[in-house]
Amino acid sequence: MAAAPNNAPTAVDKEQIFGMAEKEMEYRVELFNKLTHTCFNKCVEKKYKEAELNMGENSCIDRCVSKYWHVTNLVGQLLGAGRPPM
Amino acid sequence: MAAAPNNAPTAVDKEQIFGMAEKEMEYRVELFNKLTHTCFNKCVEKKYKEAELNMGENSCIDRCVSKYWHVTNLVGQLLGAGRPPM
Amino acid sequence: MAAAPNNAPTAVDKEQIFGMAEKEMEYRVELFNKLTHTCFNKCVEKKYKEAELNMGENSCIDRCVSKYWHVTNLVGQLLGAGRPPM
Amino acid sequence: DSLPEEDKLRMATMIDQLQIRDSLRMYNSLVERCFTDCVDTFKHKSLQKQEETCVRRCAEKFLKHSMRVGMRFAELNQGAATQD
Amino acid sequence: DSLPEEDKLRMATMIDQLQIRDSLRMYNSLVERCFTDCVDTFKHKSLQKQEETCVRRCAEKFLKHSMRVGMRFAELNQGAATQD
Amino acid sequence: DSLPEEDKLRMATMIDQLQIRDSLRMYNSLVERCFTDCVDTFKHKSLQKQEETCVRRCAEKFLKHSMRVGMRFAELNQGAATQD
Repeated sequence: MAAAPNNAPTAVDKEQIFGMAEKEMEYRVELFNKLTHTCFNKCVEKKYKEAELNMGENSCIDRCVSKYWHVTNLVGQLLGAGRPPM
Repeated sequence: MAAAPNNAPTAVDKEQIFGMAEKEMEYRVELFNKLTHTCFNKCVEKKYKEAELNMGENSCIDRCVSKYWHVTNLVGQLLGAGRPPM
Repeated sequence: MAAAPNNAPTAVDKEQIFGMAEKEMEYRVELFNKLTHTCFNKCVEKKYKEAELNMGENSCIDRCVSKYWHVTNLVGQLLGAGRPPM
Repeated sequence: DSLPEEDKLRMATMIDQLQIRDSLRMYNSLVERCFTDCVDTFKHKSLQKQEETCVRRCAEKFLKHSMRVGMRFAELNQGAATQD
Repeated sequence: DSLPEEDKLRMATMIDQLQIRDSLRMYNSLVERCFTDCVDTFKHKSLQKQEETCVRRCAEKFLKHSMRVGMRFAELNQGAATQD
Repeated sequence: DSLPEEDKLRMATMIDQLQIRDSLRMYNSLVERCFTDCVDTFKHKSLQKQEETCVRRCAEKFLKHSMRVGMRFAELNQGAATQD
Protein backbone atom coordinates (compact mmCIF):
# COMPACT_ATOMS: atom_id res chain seq x y z
CA MET A 1 0.00 0.00 0.00
CA ALA A 2 2.05 3.02 1.16
CA ALA A 3 5.42 2.67 -0.57
CA ALA A 4 8.42 3.49 1.56
CA PRO A 5 10.83 6.01 0.02
CA ASN A 6 13.63 3.43 -0.02
CA ASN A 7 13.54 -0.34 -0.33
CA ALA A 8 13.81 -1.24 3.34
CA PRO A 9 10.36 -2.01 4.77
CA THR A 10 9.28 0.29 7.59
CA ALA A 11 7.95 -0.96 10.91
CA VAL A 12 4.38 -0.33 9.73
CA ASP A 13 4.99 -2.22 6.46
CA LYS A 14 6.26 -5.15 8.47
CA GLU A 15 3.19 -5.07 10.71
CA GLN A 16 1.08 -5.29 7.56
CA ILE A 17 3.03 -8.20 6.14
CA PHE A 18 2.95 -10.18 9.36
CA GLY A 19 -0.67 -9.22 9.95
CA MET A 20 -1.69 -10.45 6.49
CA ALA A 21 0.17 -13.74 6.94
CA GLU A 22 -1.53 -14.20 10.30
CA LYS A 23 -5.03 -13.52 8.91
CA GLU A 24 -4.39 -15.92 6.04
CA MET A 25 -3.38 -18.67 8.44
CA GLU A 26 -6.32 -17.98 10.73
CA TYR A 27 -8.60 -18.24 7.70
CA ARG A 28 -7.22 -21.66 6.72
CA VAL A 29 -7.51 -22.97 10.26
CA GLU A 30 -11.10 -21.74 10.49
CA LEU A 31 -11.93 -23.26 7.10
CA PHE A 32 -10.51 -26.60 8.21
CA ASN A 33 -12.39 -26.47 11.52
CA LYS A 34 -15.73 -25.62 9.92
CA LEU A 35 -15.23 -28.32 7.28
CA THR A 36 -14.37 -30.88 9.97
CA HIS A 37 -17.37 -30.06 12.14
CA THR A 38 -19.80 -29.82 9.22
CA CYS A 39 -18.77 -33.17 7.73
CA PHE A 40 -18.83 -34.82 11.16
CA ASN A 41 -22.42 -33.61 11.55
CA LYS A 42 -23.39 -34.79 8.07
CA CYS A 43 -21.63 -38.18 8.06
CA VAL A 44 -21.00 -39.64 11.50
CA GLU A 45 -23.47 -41.62 13.57
CA LYS A 46 -23.84 -39.86 16.96
CA LYS A 47 -24.84 -42.75 19.18
CA TYR A 48 -21.18 -43.80 19.35
CA LYS A 49 -21.83 -47.53 19.42
CA GLU A 50 -18.21 -48.01 18.46
CA ALA A 51 -15.02 -45.97 18.32
CA GLU A 52 -14.28 -46.82 14.68
CA LEU A 53 -15.54 -45.08 11.56
CA ASN A 54 -17.34 -47.64 9.43
CA MET A 55 -17.09 -47.92 5.63
CA GLY A 56 -20.21 -45.89 4.97
CA GLU A 57 -18.98 -43.10 7.22
CA ASN A 58 -15.55 -43.10 5.62
CA SER A 59 -16.85 -42.78 2.09
CA CYS A 60 -19.33 -40.12 3.20
CA ILE A 61 -16.45 -38.14 4.73
CA ASP A 62 -14.38 -38.31 1.54
CA ARG A 63 -17.26 -37.08 -0.58
CA CYS A 64 -18.21 -34.44 1.97
CA VAL A 65 -14.70 -32.94 1.92
CA SER A 66 -14.73 -32.97 -1.87
CA LYS A 67 -18.12 -31.25 -2.05
CA TYR A 68 -17.16 -28.72 0.61
CA TRP A 69 -14.11 -27.87 -1.49
CA HIS A 70 -16.33 -27.31 -4.53
CA VAL A 71 -18.69 -25.09 -2.57
CA THR A 72 -15.73 -23.07 -1.27
CA ASN A 73 -14.52 -22.50 -4.82
CA LEU A 74 -18.00 -21.71 -6.10
CA VAL A 75 -18.70 -19.14 -3.40
CA GLY A 76 -15.21 -17.70 -3.94
CA GLN A 77 -16.04 -17.16 -7.62
CA LEU A 78 -19.36 -15.52 -6.73
CA LEU A 79 -17.61 -13.17 -4.32
CA GLY A 80 -15.19 -12.35 -7.13
CA ALA A 81 -12.12 -13.27 -5.14
CA GLY A 82 -9.15 -13.25 -7.48
CA ARG A 83 -7.08 -15.67 -5.50
CA PRO A 84 -7.66 -19.38 -4.81
CA PRO A 85 -9.80 -19.64 -1.68
CA MET A 86 -8.18 -22.76 -0.22
CA MET B 1 -5.70 4.37 34.27
CA ALA B 2 -2.08 4.84 35.40
CA ALA B 3 -1.32 8.52 34.78
CA ALA B 4 2.04 9.26 33.24
CA PRO B 5 4.11 11.85 35.11
CA ASN B 6 4.09 14.14 32.05
CA ASN B 7 1.57 14.53 29.26
CA ALA B 8 3.20 12.30 26.65
CA PRO B 9 1.57 8.86 26.65
CA THR B 10 3.91 5.98 27.48
CA ALA B 11 4.24 2.87 25.35
CA VAL B 12 1.95 0.99 27.73
CA ASP B 13 -0.67 3.77 27.64
CA LYS B 14 -0.63 3.57 23.86
CA GLU B 15 -1.05 -0.20 23.96
CA GLN B 16 -4.13 0.35 26.11
CA ILE B 17 -5.60 2.97 23.79
CA PHE B 18 -5.07 0.90 20.67
CA GLY B 19 -6.20 -2.24 22.48
CA MET B 20 -9.45 -0.57 23.57
CA ALA B 21 -10.14 0.73 20.07
CA GLU B 22 -9.51 -2.74 18.69
CA LYS B 23 -11.85 -4.44 21.20
CA GLU B 24 -14.55 -1.86 20.47
CA MET B 25 -14.34 -2.54 16.73
CA GLU B 26 -14.29 -6.30 17.25
CA TYR B 27 -17.42 -5.93 19.37
CA ARG B 28 -19.27 -4.00 16.66
CA VAL B 29 -18.27 -6.49 13.98
CA GLU B 30 -19.42 -9.39 16.16
CA LEU B 31 -22.71 -7.61 16.93
CA PHE B 32 -23.32 -7.06 13.22
CA ASN B 33 -22.47 -10.68 12.39
CA LYS B 34 -24.73 -12.13 15.08
CA LEU B 35 -27.55 -9.80 14.05
CA THR B 36 -27.13 -10.78 10.40
CA HIS B 37 -27.12 -14.51 11.08
CA THR B 38 -29.97 -14.38 13.60
CA CYS B 39 -32.26 -12.37 11.31
CA PHE B 40 -31.40 -14.59 8.34
CA ASN B 41 -32.48 -17.60 10.42
CA LYS B 42 -35.68 -15.88 11.56
CA CYS B 43 -36.77 -14.32 8.24
CA VAL B 44 -35.38 -16.06 5.17
CA GLU B 45 -36.84 -19.14 3.51
CA LYS B 46 -34.08 -21.80 3.36
CA LYS B 47 -35.19 -23.81 0.34
CA TYR B 48 -33.67 -21.16 -1.91
CA LYS B 49 -36.29 -21.41 -4.65
CA GLU B 50 -35.05 -18.05 -5.90
CA ALA B 51 -32.07 -15.75 -5.38
CA GLU B 52 -34.19 -12.68 -4.53
CA LEU B 53 -35.58 -11.66 -1.17
CA ASN B 54 -39.35 -11.36 -1.48
CA MET B 55 -41.49 -8.61 0.08
CA GLY B 56 -42.38 -10.62 3.15
CA GLU B 57 -38.73 -11.44 3.80
CA ASN B 58 -37.68 -7.83 3.33
CA SER B 59 -40.20 -6.45 5.80
CA CYS B 60 -39.36 -9.22 8.26
CA ILE B 61 -35.65 -8.27 8.02
CA ASP B 62 -36.36 -4.58 8.68
CA ARG B 63 -38.41 -5.38 11.77
CA CYS B 64 -35.92 -8.00 12.93
CA VAL B 65 -33.05 -5.47 12.84
CA SER B 66 -35.18 -2.94 14.70
CA LYS B 67 -36.15 -5.45 17.39
CA TYR B 68 -32.58 -6.71 17.73
CA TRP B 69 -31.51 -3.13 18.30
CA HIS B 70 -34.11 -2.76 21.05
CA VAL B 71 -33.00 -5.99 22.72
CA THR B 72 -29.37 -4.82 22.58
CA ASN B 73 -30.32 -1.58 24.31
CA LEU B 74 -32.52 -3.35 26.85
CA VAL B 75 -29.84 -5.87 27.81
CA GLY B 76 -27.29 -3.04 27.92
CA GLN B 77 -29.48 -1.23 30.48
CA LEU B 78 -29.86 -4.40 32.53
CA LEU B 79 -26.10 -4.89 32.56
CA GLY B 80 -25.78 -1.30 33.70
CA ALA B 81 -23.53 -0.26 30.87
CA GLY B 82 -23.08 3.50 31.00
CA ARG B 83 -22.38 3.90 27.32
CA PRO B 84 -24.60 3.30 24.28
CA PRO B 85 -24.26 -0.37 23.32
CA MET B 86 -24.38 0.06 19.52
CA MET C 1 13.04 -23.34 22.58
CA ALA C 2 15.98 -21.29 21.22
CA ALA C 3 18.21 -20.63 24.21
CA ALA C 4 19.62 -17.14 24.43
CA PRO C 5 23.42 -16.96 24.79
CA ASN C 6 23.08 -15.17 28.15
CA ASN C 7 20.35 -15.27 30.77
CA ALA C 8 18.45 -12.15 29.73
CA PRO C 9 15.41 -13.12 27.63
CA THR C 10 15.45 -11.74 24.09
CA ALA C 11 12.53 -9.84 22.54
CA VAL C 12 11.42 -12.99 20.74
CA ASP C 13 11.57 -15.06 23.95
CA LYS C 14 9.40 -12.48 25.65
CA GLU C 15 6.89 -12.59 22.81
CA GLN C 16 6.69 -16.35 23.31
CA ILE C 17 6.19 -16.07 27.05
CA PHE C 18 3.49 -13.43 26.76
CA GLY C 19 1.93 -15.25 23.82
CA MET C 20 1.72 -18.51 25.78
CA ALA C 21 0.19 -16.77 28.78
CA GLU C 22 -2.35 -15.11 26.50
CA LYS C 23 -3.32 -18.41 24.79
CA GLU C 24 -3.67 -20.09 28.17
CA MET C 25 -6.03 -17.38 29.41
CA GLU C 26 -8.02 -17.42 26.18
CA TYR C 27 -8.39 -21.17 26.58
CA ARG C 28 -9.75 -20.85 30.11
CA VAL C 29 -12.20 -18.13 29.11
CA GLU C 30 -13.40 -20.23 26.17
CA LEU C 31 -13.76 -23.30 28.39
CA PHE C 32 -15.82 -21.31 30.87
CA ASN C 33 -18.01 -19.86 28.12
CA LYS C 34 -18.68 -23.22 26.49
CA LEU C 35 -19.42 -24.78 29.86
CA THR C 36 -21.81 -21.96 30.73
CA HIS C 37 -23.72 -22.14 27.45
CA THR C 38 -23.84 -25.94 27.38
CA CYS C 39 -25.17 -26.25 30.94
CA PHE C 40 -27.69 -23.46 30.32
CA ASN C 41 -28.98 -25.43 27.33
CA LYS C 42 -29.11 -28.69 29.30
CA CYS C 43 -30.61 -27.36 32.56
CA VAL C 44 -32.60 -24.15 32.19
CA GLU C 45 -36.23 -23.89 31.13
CA LYS C 46 -36.39 -21.58 28.08
CA LYS C 47 -39.91 -20.20 28.37
CA TYR C 48 -38.67 -17.78 31.02
CA LYS C 49 -41.81 -17.84 33.13
CA GLU C 50 -39.76 -16.36 35.93
CA ALA C 51 -36.40 -14.66 36.39
CA GLU C 52 -35.26 -17.02 39.17
CA LEU C 53 -33.54 -20.37 38.84
CA ASN C 54 -35.66 -22.96 40.63
CA MET C 55 -34.30 -25.79 42.82
CA GLY C 56 -34.33 -28.36 40.03
CA GLU C 57 -32.42 -26.04 37.73
CA ASN C 58 -29.88 -25.20 40.43
CA SER C 59 -29.09 -28.82 41.23
CA CYS C 60 -28.94 -29.65 37.53
CA ILE C 61 -26.40 -26.82 37.03
CA ASP C 62 -24.18 -28.06 39.87
CA ARG C 63 -24.13 -31.59 38.48
CA CYS C 64 -23.67 -30.35 34.94
CA VAL C 65 -20.55 -28.34 35.91
CA SER C 66 -19.18 -31.35 37.77
CA LYS C 67 -19.78 -33.69 34.83
CA TYR C 68 -18.35 -31.20 32.34
CA TRP C 69 -15.22 -31.06 34.49
CA HIS C 70 -14.96 -34.84 34.39
CA VAL C 71 -15.37 -34.91 30.62
CA THR C 72 -12.69 -32.22 30.26
CA ASN C 73 -10.28 -34.34 32.31
CA LEU C 74 -11.19 -37.52 30.48
CA VAL C 75 -10.69 -36.00 27.04
CA GLY C 76 -7.46 -34.40 28.26
CA GLN C 77 -6.18 -37.85 29.25
CA LEU C 78 -7.17 -39.29 25.87
CA LEU C 79 -5.33 -36.49 24.09
CA GLY C 80 -2.35 -37.30 26.27
CA ALA C 81 -1.98 -33.80 27.63
CA GLY C 82 0.58 -33.85 30.39
CA ARG C 83 -0.76 -30.82 32.22
CA PRO C 84 -4.06 -30.32 34.05
CA PRO C 85 -6.67 -29.21 31.49
CA MET C 86 -8.61 -26.75 33.70
CA ASP D 1 7.19 -12.78 40.56
CA SER D 2 10.66 -12.01 39.33
CA LEU D 3 9.34 -10.10 36.31
CA PRO D 4 10.64 -6.54 35.88
CA GLU D 5 8.12 -3.73 36.49
CA GLU D 6 7.59 -3.07 32.79
CA ASP D 7 6.64 -6.69 32.11
CA LYS D 8 4.29 -6.83 35.10
CA LEU D 9 2.51 -3.77 33.74
CA ARG D 10 2.31 -5.35 30.31
CA MET D 11 0.88 -8.56 31.76
CA ALA D 12 -1.72 -6.58 33.73
CA THR D 13 -2.69 -4.67 30.58
CA MET D 14 -3.09 -7.95 28.70
CA ILE D 15 -5.36 -9.36 31.40
CA ASP D 16 -7.44 -6.16 31.42
CA GLN D 17 -7.87 -6.31 27.67
CA LEU D 18 -8.87 -9.97 27.66
CA GLN D 19 -11.46 -9.20 30.33
CA ILE D 20 -12.87 -6.31 28.31
CA ARG D 21 -13.07 -8.52 25.22
CA ASP D 22 -14.70 -11.26 27.26
CA SER D 23 -17.37 -8.94 28.71
CA LEU D 24 -18.20 -7.57 25.28
CA ARG D 25 -18.50 -11.09 23.87
CA MET D 26 -20.67 -12.15 26.78
CA TYR D 27 -22.89 -9.13 26.15
CA ASN D 28 -23.19 -10.01 22.44
CA SER D 29 -24.01 -13.64 23.10
CA LEU D 30 -26.53 -12.77 25.81
CA VAL D 31 -28.36 -10.49 23.37
CA GLU D 32 -28.30 -13.17 20.68
CA ARG D 33 -29.58 -15.88 23.01
CA CYS D 34 -32.41 -13.86 24.55
CA PHE D 35 -33.45 -12.44 21.19
CA THR D 36 -33.52 -15.92 19.65
CA ASP D 37 -35.50 -17.40 22.55
CA CYS D 38 -37.94 -14.50 23.05
CA VAL D 39 -38.63 -12.82 19.70
CA ASP D 40 -40.48 -14.80 17.06
CA THR D 41 -43.04 -12.58 15.39
CA PHE D 42 -42.19 -9.73 13.08
CA LYS D 43 -45.46 -7.88 12.63
CA HIS D 44 -44.14 -4.81 14.46
CA LYS D 45 -40.97 -2.75 14.46
CA SER D 46 -40.87 -2.39 18.23
CA LEU D 47 -40.53 -4.92 21.01
CA GLN D 48 -43.92 -6.09 22.35
CA LYS D 49 -44.60 -6.07 26.08
CA GLN D 50 -44.43 -9.84 26.55
CA GLU D 51 -41.25 -10.02 24.47
CA GLU D 52 -39.64 -7.39 26.68
CA THR D 53 -40.64 -9.30 29.82
CA CYS D 54 -39.20 -12.47 28.31
CA VAL D 55 -35.89 -10.75 27.45
CA ARG D 56 -35.58 -9.28 30.96
CA ARG D 57 -36.14 -12.67 32.60
CA CYS D 58 -33.86 -14.42 30.12
CA ALA D 59 -30.99 -11.99 30.79
CA GLU D 60 -31.48 -12.12 34.55
CA LYS D 61 -31.69 -15.90 34.55
CA PHE D 62 -28.61 -16.25 32.39
CA LEU D 63 -26.58 -13.94 34.63
CA LYS D 64 -27.61 -15.87 37.75
CA HIS D 65 -26.77 -19.11 35.98
CA SER D 66 -23.41 -17.73 34.92
CA MET D 67 -22.54 -16.67 38.48
CA ARG D 68 -23.46 -20.10 39.83
CA VAL D 69 -21.35 -21.83 37.20
CA GLY D 70 -18.47 -19.48 38.08
CA MET D 71 -18.66 -20.47 41.76
CA ARG D 72 -18.78 -24.22 41.07
CA PHE D 73 -16.01 -23.89 38.53
CA ALA D 74 -13.80 -22.03 41.02
CA GLU D 75 -14.40 -24.74 43.64
CA LEU D 76 -13.37 -27.47 41.20
CA ASN D 77 -10.28 -25.53 40.16
CA GLN D 78 -9.33 -25.04 43.80
CA GLY D 79 -9.87 -28.72 44.57
CA ALA D 80 -7.69 -29.64 41.61
CA ALA D 81 -5.00 -27.20 42.77
CA THR D 82 -4.87 -28.59 46.31
CA GLN D 83 -4.64 -32.15 44.99
CA ASP D 84 -1.27 -31.26 43.45
CA ASP E 1 -7.57 13.98 15.47
CA SER E 2 -4.59 15.09 17.46
CA LEU E 3 -2.82 11.77 16.96
CA PRO E 4 0.70 11.93 15.52
CA GLU E 5 1.15 10.67 11.94
CA GLU E 6 2.69 7.39 13.04
CA ASP E 7 -0.27 6.55 15.27
CA LYS E 8 -2.81 7.46 12.57
CA LEU E 9 -1.05 5.09 10.23
CA ARG E 10 -1.06 2.38 12.87
CA MET E 11 -4.77 2.89 13.50
CA ALA E 12 -5.50 2.71 9.76
CA THR E 13 -3.48 -0.51 9.51
CA MET E 14 -5.43 -1.98 12.41
CA ILE E 15 -8.76 -1.14 10.77
CA ASP E 16 -7.58 -2.64 7.46
CA GLN E 17 -6.55 -5.83 9.17
CA LEU E 18 -9.81 -6.19 11.08
CA GLN E 19 -11.69 -5.73 7.81
CA ILE E 20 -9.62 -8.38 6.10
CA ARG E 21 -10.22 -10.77 8.99
CA ASP E 22 -13.91 -9.96 8.91
CA SER E 23 -14.24 -10.61 5.15
CA LEU E 24 -12.43 -13.93 5.46
CA ARG E 25 -14.68 -14.96 8.34
CA MET E 26 -17.77 -13.92 6.41
CA TYR E 27 -16.55 -15.98 3.47
CA ASN E 28 -16.01 -19.03 5.72
CA SER E 29 -19.40 -18.75 7.37
CA LEU E 30 -21.18 -18.20 4.05
CA VAL E 31 -19.63 -21.41 2.70
CA GLU E 32 -20.58 -23.31 5.86
CA ARG E 33 -24.16 -22.05 5.81
CA CYS E 34 -24.85 -22.71 2.12
CA PHE E 35 -23.14 -26.10 2.27
CA THR E 36 -25.19 -27.11 5.31
CA ASP E 37 -28.47 -25.90 3.78
CA CYS E 38 -27.89 -27.22 0.23
CA VAL E 39 -25.81 -30.40 0.37
CA ASP E 40 -27.33 -33.46 1.99
CA THR E 41 -26.54 -36.50 -0.11
CA PHE E 42 -23.10 -38.03 -0.42
CA LYS E 43 -23.42 -40.51 -3.24
CA HIS E 44 -21.09 -38.50 -5.47
CA LYS E 45 -17.79 -36.71 -5.10
CA SER E 46 -18.83 -33.70 -7.16
CA LEU E 47 -21.53 -31.13 -6.63
CA GLN E 48 -24.80 -32.04 -8.38
CA LYS E 49 -26.55 -29.53 -10.63
CA GLN E 50 -29.41 -28.77 -8.21
CA GLU E 51 -26.97 -28.45 -5.31
CA GLU E 52 -24.93 -25.92 -7.27
CA THR E 53 -28.06 -23.92 -8.10
CA CYS E 54 -29.04 -24.00 -4.44
CA VAL E 55 -25.59 -22.78 -3.32
CA ARG E 56 -25.63 -19.93 -5.85
CA ARG E 57 -29.05 -18.72 -4.70
CA CYS E 58 -28.13 -19.16 -1.04
CA ALA E 59 -24.96 -17.07 -1.41
CA GLU E 60 -26.74 -14.38 -3.44
CA LYS E 61 -29.65 -14.23 -1.02
CA PHE E 62 -27.37 -14.03 1.98
CA LEU E 63 -25.35 -11.19 0.46
CA LYS E 64 -28.52 -9.22 -0.35
CA HIS E 65 -29.76 -9.87 3.16
CA SER E 66 -26.46 -8.76 4.61
CA MET E 67 -26.52 -5.49 2.65
CA ARG E 68 -30.07 -4.74 3.75
CA VAL E 69 -29.17 -5.42 7.38
CA GLY E 70 -26.16 -3.12 6.97
CA MET E 71 -28.36 -0.26 5.74
CA ARG E 72 -30.92 -0.62 8.52
CA PHE E 73 -28.17 -0.95 11.09
CA ALA E 74 -26.48 2.24 9.84
CA GLU E 75 -29.80 4.14 10.05
CA LEU E 76 -30.34 3.04 13.63
CA ASN E 77 -26.76 3.95 14.57
CA GLN E 78 -27.24 7.37 12.97
CA GLY E 79 -30.55 7.89 14.74
CA ALA E 80 -28.94 6.96 18.03
CA ALA E 81 -26.07 9.37 17.34
CA THR E 82 -28.38 12.33 16.58
CA GLN E 83 -30.39 11.64 19.73
CA ASP E 84 -27.32 12.43 21.80
CA ASP F 1 13.12 -16.77 1.65
CA SER F 2 14.84 -13.43 1.61
CA LEU F 3 13.59 -12.52 5.07
CA PRO F 4 16.25 -11.53 7.62
CA GLU F 5 16.88 -13.99 10.45
CA GLU F 6 14.97 -11.96 12.99
CA ASP F 7 11.84 -11.95 10.83
CA LYS F 8 12.05 -15.68 10.13
CA LEU F 9 12.19 -16.28 13.85
CA ARG F 10 9.20 -14.02 14.39
CA MET F 11 7.24 -15.83 11.68
CA ALA F 12 8.06 -19.21 13.22
CA THR F 13 6.94 -17.95 16.62
CA MET F 14 3.67 -16.73 15.12
CA ILE F 15 3.02 -20.13 13.51
CA ASP F 16 3.81 -21.91 16.79
CA GLN F 17 1.40 -19.68 18.68
CA LEU F 18 -1.41 -20.15 16.17
CA GLN F 19 -0.94 -23.92 16.41
CA ILE F 20 -1.08 -23.79 20.19
CA ARG F 21 -4.25 -21.71 20.05
CA ASP F 22 -5.72 -24.07 17.49
CA SER F 23 -5.01 -27.19 19.58
CA LEU F 24 -6.54 -25.59 22.66
CA ARG F 25 -9.65 -24.61 20.70
CA MET F 26 -9.91 -28.08 19.22
CA TYR F 27 -9.68 -29.53 22.72
CA ASN F 28 -12.43 -27.19 23.96
CA SER F 29 -14.76 -27.96 21.08
CA LEU F 30 -14.15 -31.71 21.36
CA VAL F 31 -15.13 -31.59 25.04
CA GLU F 32 -18.23 -29.55 24.22
CA ARG F 33 -19.32 -31.86 21.42
CA CYS F 34 -18.82 -35.14 23.30
CA PHE F 35 -20.41 -33.74 26.46
CA THR F 36 -23.43 -32.51 24.50
CA ASP F 37 -23.84 -35.80 22.63
CA CYS F 38 -23.18 -38.14 25.57
CA VAL F 39 -24.40 -36.54 28.80
CA ASP F 40 -28.11 -35.97 29.22
CA THR F 41 -29.13 -36.91 32.73
CA PHE F 42 -28.19 -34.96 35.80
CA LYS F 43 -29.16 -37.19 38.69
CA HIS F 44 -25.53 -37.67 39.73
CA LYS F 45 -22.48 -35.49 40.18
CA SER F 46 -20.10 -37.97 38.57
CA LEU F 47 -19.94 -39.40 35.09
CA GLN F 48 -21.82 -42.70 34.75
CA LYS F 49 -20.11 -45.72 33.20
CA GLN F 50 -22.06 -45.63 29.92
CA GLU F 51 -21.52 -41.87 29.62
CA GLU F 52 -17.79 -42.36 30.02
CA THR F 53 -17.77 -45.07 27.34
CA CYS F 54 -19.73 -42.77 25.05
CA VAL F 55 -17.28 -39.87 25.61
CA ARG F 56 -14.27 -42.12 24.91
CA ARG F 57 -15.76 -43.37 21.66
CA CYS F 58 -16.91 -39.90 20.65
CA ALA F 59 -13.44 -38.40 21.18
CA GLU F 60 -11.70 -41.27 19.41
CA LYS F 61 -14.13 -41.17 16.51
CA PHE F 62 -13.80 -37.41 16.15
CA LEU F 63 -10.01 -37.60 16.12
CA LYS F 64 -10.04 -40.31 13.45
CA HIS F 65 -12.52 -38.25 11.46
CA SER F 66 -10.36 -35.17 11.83
CA MET F 67 -7.26 -37.00 10.58
CA ARG F 68 -9.12 -38.34 7.57
CA VAL F 69 -10.46 -34.88 6.72
CA GLY F 70 -6.91 -33.54 7.06
CA MET F 71 -5.57 -36.07 4.54
CA ARG F 72 -8.32 -35.42 1.98
CA PHE F 73 -7.96 -31.68 2.47
CA ALA F 74 -4.18 -31.87 1.88
CA GLU F 75 -4.74 -33.88 -1.33
CA LEU F 76 -7.17 -31.29 -2.65
CA ASN F 77 -4.82 -28.44 -1.75
CA GLN F 78 -1.97 -30.23 -3.52
CA GLY F 79 -4.12 -30.91 -6.58
CA ALA F 80 -5.09 -27.24 -6.69
CA ALA F 81 -1.45 -26.21 -6.36
CA THR F 82 -0.28 -28.42 -9.25
CA GLN F 83 -3.08 -27.13 -11.47
CA ASP F 84 -1.53 -23.65 -11.27
